[in-house]
Order: sequence, then structure tokens, then C-alpha cells
Amino acid sequence: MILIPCPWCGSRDAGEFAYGGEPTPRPDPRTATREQWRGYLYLRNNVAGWTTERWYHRMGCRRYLTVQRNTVTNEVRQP
Amino acid sequence: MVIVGGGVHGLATAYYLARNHGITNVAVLEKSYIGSGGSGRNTAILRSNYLTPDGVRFYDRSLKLYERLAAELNYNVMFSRRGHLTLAHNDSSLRTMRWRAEVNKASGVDSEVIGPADIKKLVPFMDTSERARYPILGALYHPPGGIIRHDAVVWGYARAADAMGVHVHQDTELTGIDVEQGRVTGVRTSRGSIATRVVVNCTAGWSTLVANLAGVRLPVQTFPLQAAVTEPVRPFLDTVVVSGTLHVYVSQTDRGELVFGASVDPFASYSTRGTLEFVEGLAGHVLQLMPSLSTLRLLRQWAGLCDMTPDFAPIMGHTEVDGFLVDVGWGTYGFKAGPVAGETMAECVATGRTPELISAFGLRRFADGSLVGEKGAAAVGH
Amino acid sequence: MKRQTRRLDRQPGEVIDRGSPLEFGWNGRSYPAYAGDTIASALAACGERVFSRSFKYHRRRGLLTASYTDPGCIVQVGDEPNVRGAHRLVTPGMDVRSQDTWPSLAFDVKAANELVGRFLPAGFYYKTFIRPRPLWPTYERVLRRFSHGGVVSPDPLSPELSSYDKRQVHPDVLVAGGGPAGMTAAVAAARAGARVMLVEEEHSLGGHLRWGDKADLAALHDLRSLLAASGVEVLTNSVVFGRYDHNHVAIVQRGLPHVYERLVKARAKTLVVSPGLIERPYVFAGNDVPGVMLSTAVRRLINLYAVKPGDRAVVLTANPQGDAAVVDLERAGVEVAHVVDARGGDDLVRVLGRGGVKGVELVGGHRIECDLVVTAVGWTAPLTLLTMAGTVAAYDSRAARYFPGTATLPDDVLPAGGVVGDGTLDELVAHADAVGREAARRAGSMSRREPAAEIPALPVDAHPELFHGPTHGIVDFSEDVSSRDLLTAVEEGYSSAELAKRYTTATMGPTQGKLESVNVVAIIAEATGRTISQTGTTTWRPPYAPVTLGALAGRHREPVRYSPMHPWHERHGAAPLVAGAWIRPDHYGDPAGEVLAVRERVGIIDVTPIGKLDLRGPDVPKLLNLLYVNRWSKLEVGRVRYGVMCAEDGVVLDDGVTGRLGDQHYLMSTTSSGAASVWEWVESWLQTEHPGWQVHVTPVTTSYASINVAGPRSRELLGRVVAEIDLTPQAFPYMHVRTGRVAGVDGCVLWRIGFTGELSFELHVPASYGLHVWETLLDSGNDLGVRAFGIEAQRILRLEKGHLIVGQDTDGLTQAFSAGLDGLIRLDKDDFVGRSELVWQAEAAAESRLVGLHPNDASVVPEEGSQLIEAGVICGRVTSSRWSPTLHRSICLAQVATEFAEPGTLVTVRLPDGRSVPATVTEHLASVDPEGARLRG
Amino acid sequence: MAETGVVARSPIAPAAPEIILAGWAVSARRSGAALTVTDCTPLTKVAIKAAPVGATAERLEVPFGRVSRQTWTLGDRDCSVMVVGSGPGEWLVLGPPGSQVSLIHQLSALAGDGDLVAVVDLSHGRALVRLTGSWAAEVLAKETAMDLGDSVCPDGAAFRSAVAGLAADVIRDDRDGTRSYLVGCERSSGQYLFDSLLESGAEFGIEVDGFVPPDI
Repeated sequence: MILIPCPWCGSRDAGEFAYGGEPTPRPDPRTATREQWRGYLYLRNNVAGWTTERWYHRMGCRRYLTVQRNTVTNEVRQP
Repeated sequence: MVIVGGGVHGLATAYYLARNHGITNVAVLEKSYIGSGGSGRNTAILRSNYLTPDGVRFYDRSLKLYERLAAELNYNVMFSRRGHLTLAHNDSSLRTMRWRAEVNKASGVDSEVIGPADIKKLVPFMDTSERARYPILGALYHPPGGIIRHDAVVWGYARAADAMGVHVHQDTELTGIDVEQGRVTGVRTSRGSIATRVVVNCTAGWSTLVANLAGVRLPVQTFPLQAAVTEPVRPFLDTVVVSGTLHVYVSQTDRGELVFGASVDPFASYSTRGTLEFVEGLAGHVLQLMPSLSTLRLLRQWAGLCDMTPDFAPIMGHTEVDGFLVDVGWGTYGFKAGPVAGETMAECVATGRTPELISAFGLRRFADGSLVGEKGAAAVGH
Repeated sequence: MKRQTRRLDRQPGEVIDRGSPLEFGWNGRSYPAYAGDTIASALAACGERVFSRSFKYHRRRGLLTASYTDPGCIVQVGDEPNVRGAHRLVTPGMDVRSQDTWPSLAFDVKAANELVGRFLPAGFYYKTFIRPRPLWPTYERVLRRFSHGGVVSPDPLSPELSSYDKRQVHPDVLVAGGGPAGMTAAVAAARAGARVMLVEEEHSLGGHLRWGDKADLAALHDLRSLLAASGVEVLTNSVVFGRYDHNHVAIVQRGLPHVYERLVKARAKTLVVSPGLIERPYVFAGNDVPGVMLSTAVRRLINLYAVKPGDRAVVLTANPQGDAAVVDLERAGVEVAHVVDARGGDDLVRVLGRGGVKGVELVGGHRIECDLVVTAVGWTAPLTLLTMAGTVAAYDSRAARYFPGTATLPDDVLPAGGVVGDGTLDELVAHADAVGREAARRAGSMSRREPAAEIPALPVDAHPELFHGPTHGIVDFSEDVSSRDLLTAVEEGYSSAELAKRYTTATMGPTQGKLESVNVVAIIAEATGRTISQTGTTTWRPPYAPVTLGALAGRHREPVRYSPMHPWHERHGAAPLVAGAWIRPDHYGDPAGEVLAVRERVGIIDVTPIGKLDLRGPDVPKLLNLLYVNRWSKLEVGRVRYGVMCAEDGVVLDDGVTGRLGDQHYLMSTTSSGAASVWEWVESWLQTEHPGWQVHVTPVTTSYASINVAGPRSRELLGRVVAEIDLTPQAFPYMHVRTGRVAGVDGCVLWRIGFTGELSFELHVPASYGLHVWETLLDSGNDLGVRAFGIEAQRILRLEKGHLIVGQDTDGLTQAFSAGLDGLIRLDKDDFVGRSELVWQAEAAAESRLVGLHPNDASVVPEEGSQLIEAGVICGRVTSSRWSPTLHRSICLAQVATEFAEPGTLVTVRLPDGRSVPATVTEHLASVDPEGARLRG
Repeated sequence: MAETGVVARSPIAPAAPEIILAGWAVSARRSGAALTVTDCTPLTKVAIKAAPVGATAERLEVPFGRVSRQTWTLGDRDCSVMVVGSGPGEWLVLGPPGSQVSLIHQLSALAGDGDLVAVVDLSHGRALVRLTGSWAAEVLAKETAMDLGDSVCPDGAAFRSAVAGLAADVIRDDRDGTRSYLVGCERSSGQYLFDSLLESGAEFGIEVDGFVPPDI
């Protein structure tokens, strides 16, 4: 199991966290077109390499945090 | 034309292009050896007991093509029709099983909900007692389901396509797709360039990266799916057993090994190294189903890559780039669809029209908001 | 009983305890042994040479490596299949049997396969049995009888075979492999201040020193003393079977007093990999005949177990270890008839004999009689753990073996010992000492100023490339794959190592390549005219050694949750319902009676699993407005409101009521299954989108025991146990909340809501008093006819009332309008989660709707999941259905295509048994009291 | 709080004999075993949430991950309480059984100006067990992936992590030099946690020891 560096609790097993994936900015709901909105819902970069992603420390401090992870090697670092 | 990916989808597409449409000027590009991706890493389970009528029709066609594949290719792919059980451990999954059974029956596919006593008859090793942590309330029994020798399918298609003049280039990696004024003009590879007006993306695990080369964005996220196999023991398990609640599926090969799979890993990754928690969880769940297997030894674990789409249905057909077609997003069920995907993609390429069988699977559906309902049940199904 | 006819006199390094004789069974006969004997050594000491039959051809097989990897001695021990007989120690009374032989090991009917061997070359499956197709299932059944392996039984295992365990450890340095290099590295790391764990697969430490000469044994003695004083935690008869990302290292520990096997999960700061080398078999005709052994096998048998492996031997040697075997054999009284020195170009052609070695044929046709053939032709480096860590193996033709490419290793993994190089014992020790110190430094056990340890380079001895002789022989002993099969695969076009492997199944068996992978690659390389480097290596996949499902599972437990009233439910015969982690009462034997009690009198139900979130702060209304589809800004203190949450795609996520307890204090309820996910949902919106909002969220689901008191006499019942709260309809109307004392318990929250459709009060009681309040309600309402009801009765009641269940009457794609929530959704709010999609759904009009449905034949209850079919096309499905004890008829909810959703529409339901029955869409979702008079009463 | 005569029950069934102490049904069993487990659920548990950095945090004097034993005047008595830095901006205060009213009162008064503070009684929402003995760390190491070594988890440390698959608060609180941990989880899983520890401790001869208030 990989370790996720929690800024509050230190490195913990990834099993303590819920994976949140790439954060996607929420379009302004008053002006967003369907295309933009569905891009927000469905499109992800799916990078093979370093990516920034969100995790939720479900079993620990219950904080959402941001981590950089290489999706090929699974190396992680704090942004 | 160029097909990217030398797995069952790419090779089947090439084969049906040649066989059904007489198109043999086809190059299949494979960056490693044929069948080295998902085609050689899946657990080779076949079934057609899907939830939506679209899904049922599509996979039923695939199963029928599989059934006669050995004779057609003159290559024994060892299709073993041994029945497929999807266990329901709670009320809501039992309800979903009934729903699936009824949709299946309405489409002429053999599926039935059966109770614990009948399950016990099919699988004497199963703990069907009420004391189980997750008692088995029933199962969706699908007699046409079974397993096949996955490598043989790949080799059989490759051999037959090759015999009709298709070129299969192994160790050849796609490095670029040339698009001019919205249409494909050629591809570049690690071993040279090819001028072509049609490129079909039949990859799994790398489908977004290939699509990005053509400037097409896909609603896909790549997750590892792990599998494992035990040492052989004398045959004792005749059916394929799936439990969505326990995230496990198991079958026994003709060689006596148990082959296990599970749901995809909990986070997106391109890593196929595998994890310890996968085998721990897998073993725990298998023993919940069949407690007397504690002494059976796990021999090997591996992982493949699954391209998950938002609605658990594939993306097939044309894209906004003229000449760039996709046959991707196969999640955890790509192998089952190999023959029908090849047949319909070949038709799509050859005729320029989208066959009715795959009309629900177009890329536009995400922008249009008309998703496919396989996710409706939110049940794990393999 | 058998006698130990081949037992030698006491050997200096022997591991058997002659003071502890014992007996065990082999195929039903009693055999003597000593404590410390393996199954194989004990049988060999009694003169047994055949232990199994081969996979395809059912040829007799004997000892090859006399170690864990020995493919020839895999046996059944009691209920345990596939036990490594050359590793497992014998115990008194152990019942050992040969596997997969019928009727007996000596006379095996399937050996006829050998006669039809020409039908079983590589890939024969693919090329045969194709036509006629209908016969393949028959062929398949026959083929399955030839599967290889032990037997498992459906009966429960003995307690000792079913006790497993797990433990998690955090060593600074973990050393995998307890030979001289591993022992040295462990001591060095411990002396540098590191917490060290050392793991060894065999039953004792020392690796090859154990079967070495006097000097080796002396060195071993010294190393063991150093280790004993070092504080290193040592696990023997244990194996590191995997190195996963971030140095998560998996070990299986065996031979424990309290558990059969234990999975030790180590989060090691650094990992030292020192597995030693595995001796490689030689490929030539007859190389699998019992009596053909590797040099390490005979050295183990003689020196560790005092077993004389044969009477007259021929030795093929290409290295000093082979030479040492000659010395050992002679000392043990084995006549060495001939030494074939491969370094001088000599070779063996074939083994003579079928059931056992009778002699060998040399180049030139010269034959020598013997009963033992020993080969020493080189080594395989077991690189599993290193390749798992990312190293790329590189072939060195000068040494005739693979080495780990250290440049590709992460900083937290260091190899030591034979996998890195050769050299004298002193050189290996010096190297491993430096590796151990460096491992400790990298683990942070030393001060940061300490410079990196200078790790000396180990010399690499030249070794001839010897893979196969002039004849074809077995390459993969587990799979019965011969060198001829590999050539066939290459000829048929499966010319990459991976394809040839898959086509022939070489390396796929229980040894997983440890013995055969280099030979496989070498033979394919030669057949394709490439070098071994060009041909590449085969993949080493975890686990390093096979590991039982029991050990992986451990004491597999999954959390269970009970309500405070659970003891009462158990005492009153509740049928348990497993709902995720919760175990809930489904019913108490009579769900219909329970329904009627609620409709006619009063019932109480345990609804503790309902999710509850305590929300405090000035910005709670903003949060509620954002997450619910309806409006929340003007909820007064003392009021509760029903709300529905959607995801951003407009799909219904959860529902529940939220009450305002104080100025800045709210209690939100969720569905039982949604309790955890809604909490995360709330946190995600607060933490990632609106960190400035002033809201504190505390989950209080299990702080309260929740009891719903429902029925026309619920007010009367509650009045008897509530003192200070005015329960009159005027003082406490529908959809209001009060707090106070119930049955003597302070701090209770009372909601007037009605999922059942009756007048009802939901009590949230401090959980430790839940059982007290529950029992008090039942005691106090005896004369009112109060009755406990379960989930099943509640399902019926809510269905009669037409209340939907999220996830049952909606699914993963049901948007709010399809769920029939039109009245609730406030698209005029500026924003709420899912609003955009719902605006578009409203514009396009929903494609399907949730409706009430009554089968025209009131006695027919269509099972949930039944399909609605019009003109052969599916146009909907029954999402909920029950027999209504109140109305004496069947009632349903259904999702139907919008064109069939008009009240009065006649639709056709296809039942699971194939019958079609007509049903009518009802005016309301509710079949009982659609106006809501009862719950407002 | 409840009227006299109303008995509070822990989710963990008391080992016989059962007695009523401080309004709670508890086990009166006494064990001299080297490794014991005790149901401490009757202790009062109050959660307080405030800004991680601010006046309230300052007044509580306990950082996240640490425990402090303090003497507070509750009602008319001086009582030992334990203040646990249980999360960022989150504290758990443990007091003697039945002390929630005064604890909540004191904690609410402690709130810093301008700080939004939530004080929530979790006495009935959490199960709490104590594991004591020289093997306590070995038992816990079967259930959690946390490093329990002194360098990471010394006496007086607190963390929240997965224990036996549950989200649990763990407090290292040695007693007279003997290893001891308090483990808290959601009330509904209390029996499951207790049983898991008993099972894991079986090889070390674990026994149940009854609760003796105030026992903090």
C-alpha cells in the first residue's frame, strides 16, 4: 500500500483515505454551457506521470488534502 | 488503415475488416507483443447477462461469435460454457439480479435468479449458511457464461488476420498522429511513418494518451485491475462465481488453478505492479465464500489497466477528428466484447456508418448527457 | 515399519535431532524419522526415491533440489494440498500422501500419457479438439481429469489449519535472506542503531554455509553468535514474498505455536535483499529421472540430513560447488564413478533408466552404470523482490547469470550477497557489512552527517554458459515442458520469450521460473539466433514464494455495527438483516401483523442506523441551501423539513429530514446507507469549495438510539413517558422538533415526521439509554397494543404511503425529476448542487417517471425487478412491490417511460415465471392516505 | 443524564458479574493478568471543535497528537480529566462518568472570542476500551498499521487511524510504567472492537478487567 503524506497526520497508508482524483474547477452554474458543465462532470486529464490530486483522510483527521503523485511510479510528494 | 493496439479488439477489428469487408491493407501496431495488455491479463470470463437491453444485445452477439470462433479460425480457443453465478448478499443486489434476469429474458438470453439451495448444488464448497457475515440470499444464474483461453483468442485472430494479408507490427509504438484540417493524414511510429486516412484506437490503459495524439479528449480514467492465480488442485469448481458485495470473482481452469479477479484499484494509476492489500482482501473474501480453501496457495498476482468511463459503457465509433475512430473505455469488460467490437468497428470503418448495435456507445453521449444505463445498478459485474 | 537404511553417521552440520525419533505416514505406511527431518529427507533416509508423478506425462519424479523449490516432492499432508515435501518438517503422526496418482504412486494409470506423448507437444490444445465442435465439452471433461495438484475438501478444516493472524511491523532495516550476507548486513545495521528484522525461508540461518566444510561451519558459528548479541529480530521458516510500492514488504511467518501462519506486513525504511542464488538444472535427455539431482541437493542431503543420496554417482561439474559435492559424496561413501568436467568441454548425453537412474551416456557413446547423476552447471539469481522494486535485470554472459541493474533501484532497496556477485566469504561479508551500515544510514538511524558507506564491489566469477546438453530434456519440471516444446513454439512463430512462455506454459507452474527461467530464455535465444540479452528476461511476478489464502486473509474480520437495542431484538427472535456493517431486525416473525399494529394501534421500530450530523454555526443555512434541492433559508427554530440531495449530474444522492434545534444548531438526518458518504459530501463542499463558511460538522449517528413511534395511538403512548413536552397537535404539529426528557432520560430529540404515513414521532435518545427507553415504551404501551416492528414492515408501510427509497426506486442515473420530486425542486434558487443538470432535465422533460402501480389482479405481487413490456419493448420496471395487509391487495412503485406515466394508463407487467399481467398506473404514489390526513393528525 | 434508577449501558456486554456503578452497568470482574482489556465507555467524552490556531486552541494548551492530564473543578469536586488533541481544531475531553454537564459548561466558557466553537457530547456516541500490559503494543500491532514504537508513539501521544478496520482514536497512556492504550471508536462497533482485541490478545493470555470509576 502506498503512503499518502497527510499534512496533519504524517504519512499514512492510502487505505485510510478516500481518493478524490484530479480537482476540476466548478464552472459558474449561472453561465456554464452544457458542454462546459459536462466537461466538468466527465473529462479528466488522466495523466501518465505527475498529477495533482485530492484525497480525503477518512480514517484520520477528516481533512481534504492535495498531493502530487506520479501515476506511473506511484511516487508521491507534497505540492 | 492503421489499428492501434494488438490485443483482441485490434486484431479482431483487423480480422473482420479482411473477412467481412475484404479490406486487407491494414497495419496493426503493437508496442510490445500481441496480447501483452488487457487481453493477456484478464480473467477470461464470458457472459452476456447485462442490465440494459443495449448491453444484453451487444454482449449476446459477442458470446455467439465466441462460441463458433474455434471452428471459424481453426484454432481451439477452448471456450468452456460452464455457467456463471453472480451472488446476491443483500436485498438490493438480489433486486438488481432480478432486474437483470428479467431484462435478459426479454432479450432472449438465458438468466434466472436461483436460491441458496440451488447455489449449493452448483458449488458444494460455498458457505450458503445464514451465519455467514454476508449471507448469500440468491444468485443470478446465467448458463451460457463461461471461460475461454484468452491468449488463444489473440493468437487465433492474429493468425487468421495475418493469413488474409493484414500486417501485425509488434514492438512498434505509436508516437504521433498527423491531423490536417480536422482529418487524419498519417501516423508516426517508433519504426517509421505510415500515411493513412483512418486510425482506429483499440488500446486499453493508454487510450487517452493515444486519443490526445489526435487532439481528442476522452472521458476516461485509467485504473489498475488486479488478478491472481493459485496453484492447481483437483477440479472442484465447475461454474464461474462472482460476488459484487465481496468484490471477487473466481473460476477454476482446466489445469486446476483458481483464477481470481476483483474490482479495480481504489485510485487511478498506470502501475501494473500490484499491491499486497489486493491479495489480502481477495483471500479474505474468497474464504468468506469458500472457507475450506485456506490452505490453497496463491501462486502469482498481476495487474492490467482498465479505462473507466463515467457510465461503465464503452466509447465506440467516430470522433470529431475525421478518420480517427475509437474503440476504447472498456473498463473491466473489454475481453468479453472482443469479437463483437471487432465486427462492429470493422463495419463502422468499412461503411462509414455507425452500426445500430453500437449507436448507444458514441463519444457524443457525454456532451449530450445521454449516458448508458449500465451504471444504473451500480453493481460490480464481471 | 520402514528402516532408515540410507542414514549416515552423525555429520558435523546436521540439523536432525537423533534424540527425538518419530514416526509419520507415507501413502498409508509408517516411516521413521528424526525431528528436524523434512518429509523428503526422512523418506530418502528410508531409501524412497520417487515422490510424485509429472504433470503431463505422469513420469516418476524424485528429488531435484531438496529445497523449497523442489518440483519433484510436492505432496498432500492431511487436508493441505501441494506441500513442499523438501521443506516441510515431519511431525509425529503426520499423514503424507503423494498427489494426483491413481491407483498408486508405483503404478499410475495415467502414465499411459507418456505413450501418447506425441499428442501432447506444445500448444496441442490449440491445434486439436476443434472439430467437431460439439465434442469439445467432452474433451474438456477428460482433460480436466489430468489437472495436477492436491485435493481440497468442502469440509471445515481442522482448527490448527484454520488459525491465521497478521502483524504489522516498522523495522528501520528489513533483511530478506539469512545467509552469510543477510546475517552480516543485519548485524551491521543493528550495530549502527537500526531496528532490524531478518527473515529466512529455511528452518535455520546460514544459507550455503550450513552444508559447507569445517571452515564454513566455523564461520557460521561466529555469525550466529554476532547475530544473537545484536538485538535483531529473526524470523526463520518465514519468507519475504513481496516488496510493494513504498517499501511495503510482505512476509509469511510459519512454525508458530499459536497460529498456523502469520502474515507480517512490514513498512521498512530500507530493505536489504540477500536471497542467495538458486542452482540451475541442466537440460538433457532423462534429466527428470529420479536420481538426477543438483549438487546443492546432494550436499544438503548429506550434510544437513545425513542421508546417503545414492551408491554410485556420475557428477557433471562446471564450478567449485560441483567439485565440493564430489568431496562430500566420497566422504559419505558414495562411489564417484566419473566426474564430467564441463569446464573442459565434457558433457552428458542422456540418462539411462526410466523409473530411476541406471546409468549415463557420455559424449562418444560411452555408458557408465550409476544410480545418481549430479549436475552443477550454474546459478539463477532470484530477482523477484528487486524487480518488484523496479530493477531491470541484466544478463552477464561472462558469469552466465542475470544481475540486478542497481541504477534502477530506489534508494530504499539494497541488494547483497550472491545476487550482486561472488568472491570469498570474507569479501561477501565485507560487502554485506557495508550494505548493512548504508541501509541503516538511509533509514535515518545514524546521524545525518554520517557519510554514505563505501560499498566495495564484489568480484564476479567467470562461469561457462551451460544450459542444455546435446539432447532434449525437461526445461520446466512443474509443467512438463521440454526444450523440444520451446523449439516448436519458436517454429510456429511464438518467438518472443513472453509468447513462447505463454504458448508452452513454461515458468507458469509452482516453481514460477526460479529453476527454469534462464534455461527457457537461453533456449529461445539460441533457437531464434539472438543473444540472451536481446531475448530479454521473463517477468518475475509476486509472490516470491506461493502463500496460502489463509495467511493472506489472516483472521479476516469485517466491522459489524449494532444498535443499543440489539440485545432486545435477539431476545425476541428478530430475523437479522445484514445492511452493510449494520445487523438490523428484519421482522419479529409476522411482518403483516407488525404493519397492522402500526396502522391500527402503535408500533415502535429501531431506526438507529439513520445517519445524523450535528451542524453548528451561522452558515448552516447556506450549506443546506447548497446541498438540498429545496429551499432552507427560512427554517424556524423548532421546525424540521424533508430534503433531497443530488450530485452535480442531477442524480438523486440521498434524502432525509433536517431540524433546527437552536439558533445556530441543526440536526441533519440521512439514509442509513448514506450516513458516511453524506458526511464526506458535506465536508468536501465545506473544505474545498467554501472554506470560509462558519460551520462545524460532528457525526452523531451512534450518539443516539433512534426509535420511531408510529400509529394512531403513538401520541398516547408517548404521553405516558414524556413529562415536559406538550404533545398536542397544536403545540407539537407535524414537521416540528422538540427536545426534552423521555422515560427519565434527558437530552432526547423528538421529530414529528411520518415515513410510515401514520402519526409518528421519531425519538433520538442518548444511545446508552436506548435499551431503557425502548423497553419503557413497550412496557408502558401494553394496553395500547404496542408492538415492535422491523424493516420489512416499514418497507410495506412506506410503500403503502408511496414514499420512495433512494437507491431502490431510483438508481445510479435517476435524476430528480424522474424520481417524481418535482414539487420539491426549487430551480429558482441561484444555485444548488445539481441545479444545472436539473434545469436542462426540466427543459427536455424527464424520459421516465416514478409512478404507483396496481396489478389489476390484486392477488398478484410482481417481484421487484419485473419488467413492463409494451409491443415487445421494455418500457419500465417495478422498483418496489408488496402485498398490502392494509388494503388486501398488491401494490407497486414503478419507473416507467413518461408516455406511460399518466394515471389510469394500462401497462403489462412480465412476471419472472413468464406470465404477463395487466396493471394500472395509480393517481398517487401513495395507496394509503394520499392526502396525508393520518400523519398530520 | 438520566433519573436515578435509569441504567446506562455500554455497547460492550459486561463480563459477569455485572454491577451498577455511577449509573452504568459495568463488569465487576477483576483480573491480575499481565494483559488486560477494560471497557471504559462510561467515561464522559466531550468533543470540542474550534479553529486549529486561535484563542480556544491556546487555552486548551494541547496540540494535535498529544494528550494532557489536567485537574478541573467539575461541580464541587476536583476531577482528573484528559484533554486529547484528537484532530486539527478538534479536541476530545475525557472526564469521570456523568460529568458531561459541567464539562460542556466549562468548555463552552473556554471558547475564545470570535472563535466559532462547537461543544458536542459524545459520551454515548463512542465506545472506549483500555488495553494494558507489556504485550499491549504487540496486540495493537495486529490491528493497526501505525508505528507504535516509542519514537513515533511515546506515552502521551494520540492519533486517529484505522484499528481493526475502524476509524479509531488511540491514546498511549501508560499506567505505572506499563504499556497502556485507550482505543475509542463509534459506539455501534464497540463490541466488535472489544472482541477483536480479545481475539488478538488470546495468545498472550489476555483477560477482561472490569471498570472502576473514575479510571482516567
